[in-house]
Amino acid sequence: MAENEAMEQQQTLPPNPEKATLEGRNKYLGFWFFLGGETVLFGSLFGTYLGLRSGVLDGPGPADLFHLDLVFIMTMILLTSSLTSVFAVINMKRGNYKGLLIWMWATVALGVAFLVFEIYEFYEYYHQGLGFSTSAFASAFYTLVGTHGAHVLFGVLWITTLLIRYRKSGLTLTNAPKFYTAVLYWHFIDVVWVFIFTVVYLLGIGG
Amino acid sequence: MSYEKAQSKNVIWDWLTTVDHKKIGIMYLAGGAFFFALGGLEAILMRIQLMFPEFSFVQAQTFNELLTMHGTTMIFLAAMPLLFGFMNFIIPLQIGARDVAFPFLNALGFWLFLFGGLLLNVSWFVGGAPDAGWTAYVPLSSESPGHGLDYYVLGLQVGGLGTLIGGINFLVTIINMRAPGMSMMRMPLFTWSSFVASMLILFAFPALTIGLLLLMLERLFGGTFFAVDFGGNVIIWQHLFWIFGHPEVYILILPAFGIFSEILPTFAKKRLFGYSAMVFATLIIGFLGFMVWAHHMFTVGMGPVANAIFAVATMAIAVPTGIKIFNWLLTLWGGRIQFTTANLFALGFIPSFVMGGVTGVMLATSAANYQFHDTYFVVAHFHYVIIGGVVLGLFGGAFYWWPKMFGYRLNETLGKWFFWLFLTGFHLTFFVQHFLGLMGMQRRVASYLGGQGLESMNFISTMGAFLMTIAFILFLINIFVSTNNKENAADPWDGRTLEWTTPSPVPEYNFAQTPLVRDLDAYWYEKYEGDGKMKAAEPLGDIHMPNGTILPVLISLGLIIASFGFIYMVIPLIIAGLGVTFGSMFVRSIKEDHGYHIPVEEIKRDKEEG
Amino acid sequence: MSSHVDPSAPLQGEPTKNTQRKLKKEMRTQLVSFVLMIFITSMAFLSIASDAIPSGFAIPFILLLAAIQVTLQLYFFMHMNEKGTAWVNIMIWSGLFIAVLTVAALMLLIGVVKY
Amino acid sequence: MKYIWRLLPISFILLMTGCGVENLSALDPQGPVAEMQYSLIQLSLYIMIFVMVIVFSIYIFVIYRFREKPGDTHIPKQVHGNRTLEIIWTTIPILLLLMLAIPNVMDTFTLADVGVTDEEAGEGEEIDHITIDVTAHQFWWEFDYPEYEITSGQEMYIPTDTRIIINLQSSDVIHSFWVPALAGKQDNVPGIENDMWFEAPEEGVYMGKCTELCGPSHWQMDFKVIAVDPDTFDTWATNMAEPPEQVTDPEGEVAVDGRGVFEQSCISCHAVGDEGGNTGPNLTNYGEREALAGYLDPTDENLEAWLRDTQEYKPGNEMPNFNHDAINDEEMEALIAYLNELKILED
Ligand code: HEA
Ligand code: HEA
Ligand code: HEC
Ligand code: CUA
Ligand SMILES: [Cu+2]
Repeated sequence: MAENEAMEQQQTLPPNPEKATLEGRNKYLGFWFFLGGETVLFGSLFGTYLGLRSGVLDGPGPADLFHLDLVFIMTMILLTSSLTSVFAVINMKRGNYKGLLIWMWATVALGVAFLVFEIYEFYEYYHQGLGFSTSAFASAFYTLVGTHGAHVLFGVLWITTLLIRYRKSGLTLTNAPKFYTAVLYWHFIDVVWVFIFTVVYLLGIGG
Repeated sequence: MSYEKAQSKNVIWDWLTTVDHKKIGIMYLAGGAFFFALGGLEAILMRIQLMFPEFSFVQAQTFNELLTMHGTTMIFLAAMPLLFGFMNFIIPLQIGARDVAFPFLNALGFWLFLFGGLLLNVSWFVGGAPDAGWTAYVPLSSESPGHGLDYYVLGLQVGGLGTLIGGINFLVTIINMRAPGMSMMRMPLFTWSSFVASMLILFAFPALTIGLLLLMLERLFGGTFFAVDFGGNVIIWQHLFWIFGHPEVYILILPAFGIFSEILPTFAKKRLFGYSAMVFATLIIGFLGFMVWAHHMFTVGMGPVANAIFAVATMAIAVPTGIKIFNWLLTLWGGRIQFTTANLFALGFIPSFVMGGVTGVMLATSAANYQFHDTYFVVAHFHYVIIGGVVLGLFGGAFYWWPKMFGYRLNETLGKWFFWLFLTGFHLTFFVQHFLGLMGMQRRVASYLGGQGLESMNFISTMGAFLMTIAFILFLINIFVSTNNKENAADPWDGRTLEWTTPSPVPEYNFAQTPLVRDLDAYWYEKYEGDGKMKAAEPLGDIHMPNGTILPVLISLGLIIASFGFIYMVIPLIIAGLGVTFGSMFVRSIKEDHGYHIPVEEIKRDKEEG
Repeated sequence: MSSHVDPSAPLQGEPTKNTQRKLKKEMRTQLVSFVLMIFITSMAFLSIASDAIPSGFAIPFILLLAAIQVTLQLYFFMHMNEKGTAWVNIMIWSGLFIAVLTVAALMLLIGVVKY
Repeated sequence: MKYIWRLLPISFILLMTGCGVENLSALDPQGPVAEMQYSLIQLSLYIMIFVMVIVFSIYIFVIYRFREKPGDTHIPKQVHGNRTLEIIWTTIPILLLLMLAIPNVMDTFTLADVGVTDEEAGEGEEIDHITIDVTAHQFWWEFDYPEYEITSGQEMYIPTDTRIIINLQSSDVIHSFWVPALAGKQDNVPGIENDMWFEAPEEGVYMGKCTELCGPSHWQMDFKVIAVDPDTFDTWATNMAEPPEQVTDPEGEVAVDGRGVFEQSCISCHAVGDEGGNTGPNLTNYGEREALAGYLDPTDENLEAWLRDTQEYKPGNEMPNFNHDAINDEEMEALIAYLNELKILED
């Protein structure tokens, strides 16, 4: 079946290398479904945050804390990293493995930059008196944004692992789906951030 | 790994490292059966305590632990894994696939479930099990002293992860791995309902994951989500729990519906009536399943508009469920009904489940629910749907598929005794509970006072539970005394679907050649329209198989170690556990493993022997 | 069938002309959607940061912008517009639907205000 | 065995009528709220019995008619389905459900509308409604009457034929307030206020229960709603606010000593009159309790056992055990005598 298809095209570059084998198609679909589940996961976190957002008590609230310009820069970083990962995939489909690696490294670098900003941000808030236990708002905020941050961290580690493991292998039928799903994951993280930026930060200041 | 090497492993290692969906299915069944007996034992202890008013067989605190662990165990560690066992074993066979989409993740899912379940039960031995009910409402749960609730949180988190993985695996398997000709609308109903159940898993479990995460942060890291004094809110937990919890009950019942949709046509010797209506109804139930969760919360004070909307939405589920009931009845209509044990369970299901379903609709009547809620009426409702639906389905499925899974048939006489005793015991136990509830007996009570008219019915209820226990023991005996019933195990019931085209026991590659499917009930079609054999969709050739691996066990083990670290806040343990887990994941990710091939000669030899 | 595929062998050769043309086009679309996203984000940012727009308008406006941006991500960056993504679309939209229900419930039905 | 299914709906009806103990059972409703709920239960039950009769009839017919007879090996016709039938069994349930859904929605709104009944009051009645704040504690009930500025523990006195508006709160975990014979339940949720209403047309003692798991002593968290005629209620309310002499200033030697013990050991948590803490139930009218701690017979033996060993009776409650070192036998006797004297209704 599927194997036979792959066999015909054995070593030549198919138009969608990530979906050229049954294994690749399974990974592709399975990963998307996982993202469907993640949507509900983040939905629950957003709901919790929105439900508890006014539970500030004596602690600092959104308007006291958020630095929109900092967050705006973070958003730009993440958006750009989405673009670099898109370039990586286009290079993959072109059969330009070097290009794939370079653009993926760029993505990782931007991811790390984002994390640095986030850690700085949390550090700042903590010193402005927003501890994890300060108020329900604080707990919900750190949990939502922190879970996103943990996703970014995991993405960085995952992609780095792939890049090191496959630094010399060239594009293969096994690693194409791996890179592709990693990129999907990365885009998804970006999607979530768009909402965090809007719902947490912009509405925190403006709403 | 070469084929020879793959053949020469010792038995225990073989099971620990297996990625074969059939072995994993059997392990799910074994694990689930163990936890079913455990949950049953807990139920019996509760029923003994409630046999007489103000009885002091167990203390109130112990009773609360029994009750929590009974509910949690039965739902998460018994019913769902047992269904997963059948799904794992049967789905690939029914769709003509050699394996599931992700054999490695499949194994991982099983080990996560098993270790999560064991972790939860460790709590009994280290100072007390969780005691806040299986729903773990905050703030009772977030402020519960001791570590019981921590075990609940982490045990369910680990097990839930396994379930989520399993759900995705089934979805992809069913979409991508069907044999040629097996369109979605030719899939057997068990596969269809498992597919919808897997969708529910995919979208319901993340809500539980977050609920548990919040509860863990609250209990172990000083979170204030549920702490009213800090601006927290306790209703959030209930929503998260029930956004998961209500779909969960359909996750349980849909595969059971699927099992009945296999058994009834087989033993009525008739095609399933209204196949497409059945599929459609299953999808509608799945969809509506997400719209009704707040019917568990009518009394928390959401307001009349919310209550009214959720009441009406809940009632709507009766419609697609009714479609299924009537289609089953019409499947039987005009058939030639054989009263095998498997079919007795299916036939016993119809009236039992309808009784449970209609009390569900009564509960959905929000204004009347203020009387029903949190009383034994609810307990009666859900045991009617769960035991009358899910458990009868599991037992029916066991008798139906046993020959395929284990290569021998269960004894029919013992089986029928088991059925009648169990059914009688079940109705005896739970029928009277409807009245107990309305007569003023709340649920989750460790005892009740005399002189309130509750004595005799509670006594009857306990007697029924004893009857169920006797019945269950008969079943266990049956498993061991029937092992010689080996003849005619490949297709004992004149089956209709693809799984019956394989030899029993099934070879590890399932199908020597992928079958070509030409109609719904593919095997029946070939039997009565063709030459009785499946057409092959491919020439005979080497078969690619995945390698076994110990990594799933290690990943799960790491999480358990880390969980202990979290529960007792031992940082090194957390680091070590997560190290094992992520280390194993790392190994998995960098070590490419392309499996091995079973040579075509080997397959030919099997074919001649079988 | 003695020869099995070696999945770890590097893929050789160039993509077909057709594919190359498509990729070139895709590259352009992606750049355009990126610029759009940057623009949208800046709009959202400005509408809050500048205080110029009344919040009664700004809130639905930035929510709309977020929705547009997410659609861009999903359909262009993540290729959900391609053929053969029916299941992907089903699952993602189901997930979004349930996420929206969840958010609405946790905002409205937590007992603070009775509906 | 199969015929048992036919008997079930009948036994259902037989068992439904007048089941359980008076003033506890939801099947023996008193007052408009419980009656409304009971009639909804009945309506739903009739619909369900109708559904069951239909399903069970087809079921029994099919099983009997199409069972495999010995020697029969025919292959039944492989029917695909039937559009008309599908439409029928989709439509009929929808209609049945509408019959239930419409009155349900109406009742849901009626019950939620606790209303301020000032308009109704215009017709000359003295009191048209009474508001009672119900605070649930692990594992006892506090009833505050803001209009009278009184507090009562474990027992809620209400006048008959008066709309009672209940505000529900909790001081710790979630509890739920249920008086089956008078009204269905609502939850006491910490941080959130819920309300409900009911009326009791008849005098009587109605049993109430906590229906949300709230800890080890959840099953004993019972209370009483005591409906008395409006005059008696007025007396009760006045005397609760300003207790008669025998309560605040008891005569008789035993009772006087008992008062001393009480002031020493108990008053930090229990109030009598307007003196004392509110960690525990208000004891101003303890001598008239229907039950001790909500569920025990209020005998002297039980009271002593309760005081000596509270944690045995209601594990996890806030009150400490008082052993012989804390209160010796003599003091105990005096204390009990004093507590029994705490009556406000009969002078
Ligand atoms: C397998 C599990 C399962 C299933 C299938 C169901 C099915 C249903 N459940 Fe149940 N339920 C539970 C498991 C299940 N439930 C559990 C575990 C709890 C308690 C959790 C806890 O608190 O611990 C619970 C609690 C529960 C409640 C909350 C009670 C409370 O706490 O106050 C409600 C309220 O609406 C409810 C309703 C329903 C309804 C309407 C259905 C419907 O799906 C039923 C539909 C079926 C039929 C109606 C019968 C067949 C139909 C016909 C023959 C057609 C004609 C019928 C009519 C016109 C009526 N359930
Ligand atoms: C799949 C779900 C499932 C199943 C199958 C059962 C099965 C049973 N349940 Fe279930 N039950 C729940 C799910 C389930 N329950 C849930 C979710 C709750 C709510 C919990 C909560 O409120 O939080 C609950 C609560 C609950 C209560 C209410 C407790 C309370 O509110 O105070 C009661 C009381 O009677 C009860 C009884 C029983 C009985 C008698 C069985 C019987 O059918 C059990 C039958 C099993 C056996 C008969 C096996 C016996 C085996 C042995 C005794 C060991 C023998 C072993 C060897 C020989 C090796 N259950
Ligand atoms: C630390 C607080 C505390 C102290 C001190 C205390 N109690 Fe209590 N008491 C309670 C609480 C709380 C309850 C409610 C227990 C329950 O039902 O859950 C209670 C219940 C009671 C009841 C039953 C009330 C009823 O309405 O039926 C009596 C009687 C009682 N206490 C008497 C006493 C006496 C007498 C003393 C002193 C010797 C005393 N208590 C000291 C807290 C206290
Ligand atoms: Cu209070 Cu149960
Ligand atoms: Cu439900």
